[in-house]
Amino acid sequence: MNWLTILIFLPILSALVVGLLPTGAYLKKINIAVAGLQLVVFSWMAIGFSTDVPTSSEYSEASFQFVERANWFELGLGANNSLDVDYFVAVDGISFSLIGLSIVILIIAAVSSLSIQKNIKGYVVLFLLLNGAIIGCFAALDLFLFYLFFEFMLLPMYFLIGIWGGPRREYASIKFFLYTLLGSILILIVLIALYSSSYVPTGVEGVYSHSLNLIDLSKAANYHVEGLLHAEQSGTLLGLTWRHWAFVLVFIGFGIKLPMFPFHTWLPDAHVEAPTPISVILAGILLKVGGYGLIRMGYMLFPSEANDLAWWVALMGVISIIYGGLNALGSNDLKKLIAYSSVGHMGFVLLGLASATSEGVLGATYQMISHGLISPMLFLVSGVLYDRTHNREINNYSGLASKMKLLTVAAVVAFFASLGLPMFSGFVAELLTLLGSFKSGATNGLLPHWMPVVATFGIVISAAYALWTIQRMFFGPFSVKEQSWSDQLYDLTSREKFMLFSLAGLILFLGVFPSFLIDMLDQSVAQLLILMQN
Amino acid sequence: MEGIDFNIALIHYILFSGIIGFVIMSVISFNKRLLVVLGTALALSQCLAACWVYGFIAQNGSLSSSVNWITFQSSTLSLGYWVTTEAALMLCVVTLVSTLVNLFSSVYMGKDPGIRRYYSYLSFFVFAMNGIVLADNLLMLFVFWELVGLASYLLIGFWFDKLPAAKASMKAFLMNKVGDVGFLLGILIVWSNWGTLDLEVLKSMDLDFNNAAVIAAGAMLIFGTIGKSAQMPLSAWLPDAMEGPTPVSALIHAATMVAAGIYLLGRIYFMLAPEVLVALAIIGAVTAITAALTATKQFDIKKVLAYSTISQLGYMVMGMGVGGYAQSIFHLTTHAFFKAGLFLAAGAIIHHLHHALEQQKEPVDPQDMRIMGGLKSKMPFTFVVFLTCTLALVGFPFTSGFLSKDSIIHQSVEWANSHGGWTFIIPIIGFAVVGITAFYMTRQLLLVFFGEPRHEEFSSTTKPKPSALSFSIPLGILAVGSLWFFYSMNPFSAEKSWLVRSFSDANYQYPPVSHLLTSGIALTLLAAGVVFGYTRFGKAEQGMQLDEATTWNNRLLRNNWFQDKILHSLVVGPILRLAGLTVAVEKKIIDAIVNAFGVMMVVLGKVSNIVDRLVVDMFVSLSAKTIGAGGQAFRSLQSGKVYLYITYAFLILITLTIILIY
Amino acid sequence: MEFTNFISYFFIAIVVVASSGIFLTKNVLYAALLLVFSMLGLAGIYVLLNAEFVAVTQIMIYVGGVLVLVVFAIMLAHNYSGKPLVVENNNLKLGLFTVVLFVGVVGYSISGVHYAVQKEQDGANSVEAIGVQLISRNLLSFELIAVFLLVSLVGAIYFASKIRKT
Amino acid sequence: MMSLEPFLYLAGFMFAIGFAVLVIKRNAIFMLVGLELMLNAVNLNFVVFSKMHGTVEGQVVAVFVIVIAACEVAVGLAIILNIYKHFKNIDHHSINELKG
Amino acid sequence: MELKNLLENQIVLLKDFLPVGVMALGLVVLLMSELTALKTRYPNAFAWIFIVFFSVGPLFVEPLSVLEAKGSFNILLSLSALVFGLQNWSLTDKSRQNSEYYALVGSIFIGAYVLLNTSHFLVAIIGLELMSIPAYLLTCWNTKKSSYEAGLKYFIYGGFSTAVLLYGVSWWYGATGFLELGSIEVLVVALNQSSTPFVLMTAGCIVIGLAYKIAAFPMHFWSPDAYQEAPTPVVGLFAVVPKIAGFVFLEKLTLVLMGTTHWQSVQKIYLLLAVLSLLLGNLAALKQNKAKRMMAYSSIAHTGFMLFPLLHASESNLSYFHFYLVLYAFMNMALFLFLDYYERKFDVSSLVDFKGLGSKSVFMGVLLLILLISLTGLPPTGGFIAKLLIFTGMYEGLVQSGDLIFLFILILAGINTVIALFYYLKIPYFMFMKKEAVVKKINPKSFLVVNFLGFILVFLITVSFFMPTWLMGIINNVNFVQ
Repeated sequence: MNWLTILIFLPILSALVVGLLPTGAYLKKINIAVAGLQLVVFSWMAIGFSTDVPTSSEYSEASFQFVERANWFELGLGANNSLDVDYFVAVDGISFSLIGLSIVILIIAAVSSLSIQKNIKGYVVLFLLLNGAIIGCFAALDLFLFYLFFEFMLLPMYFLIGIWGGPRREYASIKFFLYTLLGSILILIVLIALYSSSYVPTGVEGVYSHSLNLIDLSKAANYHVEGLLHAEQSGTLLGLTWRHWAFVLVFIGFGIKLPMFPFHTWLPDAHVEAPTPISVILAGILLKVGGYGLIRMGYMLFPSEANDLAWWVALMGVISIIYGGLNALGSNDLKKLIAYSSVGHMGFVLLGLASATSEGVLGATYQMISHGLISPMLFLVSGVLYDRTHNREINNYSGLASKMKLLTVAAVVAFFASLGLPMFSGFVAELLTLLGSFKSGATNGLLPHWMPVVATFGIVISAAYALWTIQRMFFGPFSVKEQSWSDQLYDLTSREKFMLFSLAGLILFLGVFPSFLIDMLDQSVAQLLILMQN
Repeated sequence: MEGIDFNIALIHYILFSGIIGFVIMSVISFNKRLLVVLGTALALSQCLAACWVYGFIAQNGSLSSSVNWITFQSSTLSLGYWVTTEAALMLCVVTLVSTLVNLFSSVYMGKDPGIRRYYSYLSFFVFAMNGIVLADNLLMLFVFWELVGLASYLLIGFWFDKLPAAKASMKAFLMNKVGDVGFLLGILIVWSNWGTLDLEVLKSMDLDFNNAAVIAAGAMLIFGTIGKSAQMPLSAWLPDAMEGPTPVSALIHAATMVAAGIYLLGRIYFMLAPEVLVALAIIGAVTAITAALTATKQFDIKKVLAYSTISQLGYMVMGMGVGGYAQSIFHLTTHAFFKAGLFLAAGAIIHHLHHALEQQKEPVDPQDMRIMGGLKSKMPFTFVVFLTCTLALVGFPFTSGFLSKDSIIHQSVEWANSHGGWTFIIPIIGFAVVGITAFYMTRQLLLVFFGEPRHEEFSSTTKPKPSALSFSIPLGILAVGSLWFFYSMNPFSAEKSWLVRSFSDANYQYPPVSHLLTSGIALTLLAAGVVFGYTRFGKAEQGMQLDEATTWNNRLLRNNWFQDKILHSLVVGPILRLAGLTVAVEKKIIDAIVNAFGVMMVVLGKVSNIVDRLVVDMFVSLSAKTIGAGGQAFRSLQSGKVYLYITYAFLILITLTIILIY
Repeated sequence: MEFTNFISYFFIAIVVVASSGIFLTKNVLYAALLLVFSMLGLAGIYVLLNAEFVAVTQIMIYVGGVLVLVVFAIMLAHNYSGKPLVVENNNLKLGLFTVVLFVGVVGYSISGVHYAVQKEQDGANSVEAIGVQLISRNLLSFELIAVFLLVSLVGAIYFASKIRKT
Repeated sequence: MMSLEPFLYLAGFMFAIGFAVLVIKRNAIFMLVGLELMLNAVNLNFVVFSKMHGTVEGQVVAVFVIVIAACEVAVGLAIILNIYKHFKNIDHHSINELKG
Repeated sequence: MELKNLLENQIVLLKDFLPVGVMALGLVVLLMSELTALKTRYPNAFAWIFIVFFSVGPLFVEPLSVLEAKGSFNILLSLSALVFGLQNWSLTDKSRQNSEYYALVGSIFIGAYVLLNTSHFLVAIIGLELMSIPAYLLTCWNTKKSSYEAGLKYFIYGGFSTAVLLYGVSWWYGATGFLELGSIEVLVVALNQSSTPFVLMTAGCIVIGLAYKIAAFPMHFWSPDAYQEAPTPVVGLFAVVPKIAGFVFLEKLTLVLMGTTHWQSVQKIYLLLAVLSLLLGNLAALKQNKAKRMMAYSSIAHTGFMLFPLLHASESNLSYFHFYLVLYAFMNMALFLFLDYYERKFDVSSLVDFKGLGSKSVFMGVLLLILLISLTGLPPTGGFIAKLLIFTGMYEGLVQSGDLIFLFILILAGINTVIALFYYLKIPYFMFMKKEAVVKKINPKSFLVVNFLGFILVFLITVSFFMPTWLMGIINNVNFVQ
């Protein structure tokens, strides 16, 4: 039995089982147990995972591991063509590390959702469905399966924010659902264009079939001559060939998910209103799905178009960095500040990807994982405060250090990691991204030099808002808006300590010994770059 | 050879003992006595190891080893050591001063509840500082550069419950961060052009200076120095850093951290193009003169010393700029000793005043010189140490300061001779700074030690209890350290000093111009400064009124050339306003534009209303059938009257057929 | 042939006058009666086009059945309401505009029509031909129309019973 | 053979008048009358074309249309009289409670 | 004597309309049973008779060979008849206990069956009428003032569009001389000779008549009122049966029209109908607060969606069209089943009444949620596959004809999906996210049959996502045009 399939369907099946069980607090323990089991399976897979897969000129099944391929269905479309979709699940360096990240974050979120009191059974079922969808999304290599899991994440998220969220939760959840759905519609159009113009030779001579398999689609040979997405297709609309339009649609579709500058307005609302465990998952994993999708569908299928439009992708990244930073500086709600910091940090991912140099793309993937650890820690810090006093205004607190020592340590570690202090993983990611994007100016001339320079200003801004927040909230004499809070502000409970300091440990480990993760990412990034460079 | 592996092991020990100390002291809660002993012992062991390594390096040249940190397809980023003589020397200086500070703060911080946190931060700082000294490539330099920034952030904000301390630590870190960003850009340029960050490799490439990339890289890298060593544009944070405990100021903001900037220049000296050096000279000179002038008007004992540090750092940067590579490093070493001595002496005074003022009701700032005076008799030993270190600082003969400062001045005169023209300003500023330094140091001496005690509290107390041993040992060592013989036998000629000769590029030779002429000018200026100081501050009260007068230059200098105001209005204010603007933009415009559905529906509602009214009213004066508000969209079509439905439907279809026919 | 032209124009005139009369009158009863005249005119035209059977069904079902029903309904309705029979126009302008537009379109498109073959009438008595057609080719529709009659009458009666229970 | 054009124009005219009555008059029964007129126009068309094509099919259709029209009137009147009972008048224009 | 052999070959022809005979027999039995006291002894007698004669009977009678040939939609009709019968199983409402109600519904099925299987205009018209007249009467079934008004509107609207349809058919007969849609080549030759405006007018009139039945844009005005006033099980029929029949006949008409040279302009009529009904349906549905009225507009939107494949009626597009039609039928049957359940159990009429019901009936609530997700067209449900196929059809239209209109449609359909999500989510939003303080009377009766039926339908829909081949297989081997 393929381990990946177990990882995906374990939570989904347990969701069904929990659905039948009577409601009760013990369900939350089951939730943690499932996530723990997944971690055991993952670590067992990690032992077997080989980090030096040979890179070849084209993607093939050999460049992936834990491959499981089963025929799902052939939908006969009229006489000659048929859409054959198969359950094709596999993992390479990037997706394996992202799965690892999501399992860790899911455990943390499961532990942190022990504080949920309202109808627990519904919560646990939705949580487990979300769990399965996330793992499935990262493991799927068949576009249909990927799209299924990509969309299947929206529904549980909608209800999780909508029912257990803060005061304006309905508005936030519907806005989240509509934005992401619009994004996924754009991706659906590209998906259809892909499989309509795909022309994969099946075993039988002369019989061709449409396929949605990522590996087949990444090879230029598998496209129908007249199909719009054929490499030499000359037809253009408003100056761009159809393949460029496909990349633009995929870029916008996933740009909405990875909050890119113009489409990010759903993130602050969703984060502010979502309960702590859910905003941990939203920040930790869901934003990475956008980045991962962009790598898989954007850069793997349309590499040359991606290079042509690299300038725009990087521009969007840089704007997101600056815009996110400035907004964070200006906002006085702690969760909104952290949300905007996420917009800023994910801007680096775009900058790294657009640079098409080995350091840049490596930096981008590393940033996805490091941000996946840092921003959940930040949200947990704000969650700790919110659980006690139900208020997130930064100006309402000052001098918390004297009352809550351990929280201050955690907050300082989290904020310094987010501004890219060297001992933490954020620094490695931002360093590699900047090295890559600057070097791309010199080597392949994709990005102008001023972009990484502006990005470094972004770093200063992120340092500014991080330190300003620490200074206003944690240091200085102790004074709180309402006196009633002062006795509620007890220090971290053991549960919170476990969550915060395990994350801090991971961030520190990835900061001091990055080679452990980079070796895993290195091969798959190299394989991607071979596609992008030729 | 057995020696190398042993020495590398020693270096490993020196570096990692700091971080291990940090972890142990912050996790395990020792009692106070054990903590102090452990901290000092750790520092001492590091110092001995450093001296051993220096001995080894002095004989058989530099030593280097490195390990791969990040490896990806084509290239690798590595971390390692490149221990040259300057590195070994700096190592000794850092570890020695940290030992003395550890010893000193055992009493100074004795009663402070957070002493455990204090000692762990100190040990973390030493670890970071050693990292900078040992780094063999720009990346490792940058990593420890920022860690030192973190250490100084933690230490300045040690008493975090005091708001000014918290604000000062944030300001320090942010201004360092601005400098670091420049440093990072330099690294980016180096990496993208030459593909490696390793200093030895870069040095062996002997890059030619008229290549634009080299100049750009040099220009960016010196930004790091400007940030860390508080040079002119970014020097506002050092005076505020005095909020931290005095031993911290002694260690970090006098001897080691601020010197890191100079050390960085030393490390990348081979890369610095002539234009960059000229820039350095100018920046150094400007900083020196402005800081010195500000120091003349300060009343807080530590602020005076802080500004004097900035001025001396300006001196060293100027030294580097004018080509005096070895002299600057020499001055850096000597400065570390006597400035640390001055700070620790000030610390002793503050500690003593603190005791005395304990019983005072209304809070009096123990650091304010205006309440001091006549301490000569109260604290004779501290007075002697303070005096010797002041002499060294001012550059009085028979002191280390004289040797190192004059060598820099010689070098600047030499440099001005060779470049001619406007460059003579630099030595002139050099000489002026010597005079001003003499003036403000004598002012400080007079205000603190001579004259009658101004505060009634001191006059009455009996002789203060003898200063603790842990005060006197560090002060003594530092005082001795600032005398001449420790460096070269002949008190008057710097080039014979063993230290200067041991530098790696041994071809340094003494500047030809008559050595005595420049020393003479310097000494006369020195004397003038002292005399002017004495005339002004002979009688303390009268001098003080002069300083407190609100003349324009007093205000200008007391507020450090209004740097804080300029900084706030030019940088901090606009960024905050911009942030406010983006938040407003976010709320109103972006949300509205991107929230397409609401807009689309309203627009469609409007459009269909207009069409509906136009079509219907044009022909039939309908009864007052009010059309619903915006959201009514097609509901208004659904008016309930059957005949209307049919006419609409038929009308639309007929118009369509007509359109299609044409 | 002169005579048939005259007769046909005569009948066309009757129908035109009657139907425009319906449009112009305000009284419902007059409208019903004018409808009778137009139906008779039409029956005449059918006879001219030797579709005698259709003419006869027209007169029997339409004039006899339907219009009697309509007149009966008018009487029944108005005695309930007590309101006058007169009815004003409504939506005149829009309606007229649409009608004029419709006539324009139909007129224009009629001119473009191309008729299929123009065969001579084979003289067989049309009634017998229709009978054969009903049984042979359109047997299905014949059965269906029976079901249709059944259902509509059942429905009509059911709702008629509802009127009584006031 | 006399030309059949005028009959087609007559049918068109009748259809238009039927539509006009249906749309303009304010009375439900007028609507029925309008409907009958339109259906008669259709019948005329069918008869004319069946003569033109020489087949009898047109006339069969005409007969069926007459039957359908009859049933429609029956059902229509049933509904109208019920409406009438509720609304106390027969003017369908003013019946517009169902909005939106 | 030729009369006798004429009769023989006609009987053969009639054989494939045997199920109509069975249904007609059903009608008679229903009306006769009114006389006997059957009603008093077992309350569900009429429902039983209905199911026997209208869903099981026709299938049973239909010879298997014919069934394969053109079976899928007939099966769909029988299924919807079965659903209707079961829906009225344990009915308490007195007014629906009489046989006229079932007779009228039965005749709708007869009309639909006829329209579905014929390609002769006259038979089609009679079928259309057979469906419409009972529909007018059923709309007034609740004998409330508003239901009569809705009935009258429906009647006048229906009469008008039948007249227009007949007018169009008469001109079609005039131009081609045939009433049979069977022989495409002959018709195409005849039509090509006439001028474009003429064909436009004729086709336009016929399409208006059919558009009325499938409630496309200009002719949809009756449907919101009728859906709101008619009894809910009947509304379930309104949304499914006439639409299937109307669409299939429209498809046969399109196959003929596509051959002619005038197709380019006739296609524009379809385009207008499709785009406007999609846009109107979605936008108007946003502002509704009555559940059934909102679902009326949503079914108008779906009609618009289903018209898209007819624009480029290639062979694959037609199979997408059938797939969507069948799935649409299942979804709407289930939808109105649920609305009926909620109406009878919690007396829900407007959206706000759904407040807090999520916790009351979790099982049905989750099923309704899955159904609404399928109506929107999100992945884990069959609705997604249907929407995906329609999008593919549009994409193929874009590729083959290169006409940018299809790109415009693709984007428009995408945006409408998002709008649709907005109003479909209103019901689960009220059900799960809002807490209701006091719930109106809860009908204690257990609705086991309805629940089970709902589960089966929703299960069918979700399965068709994971195994779409079984549904597509049945559709593909059905060729429609004899």
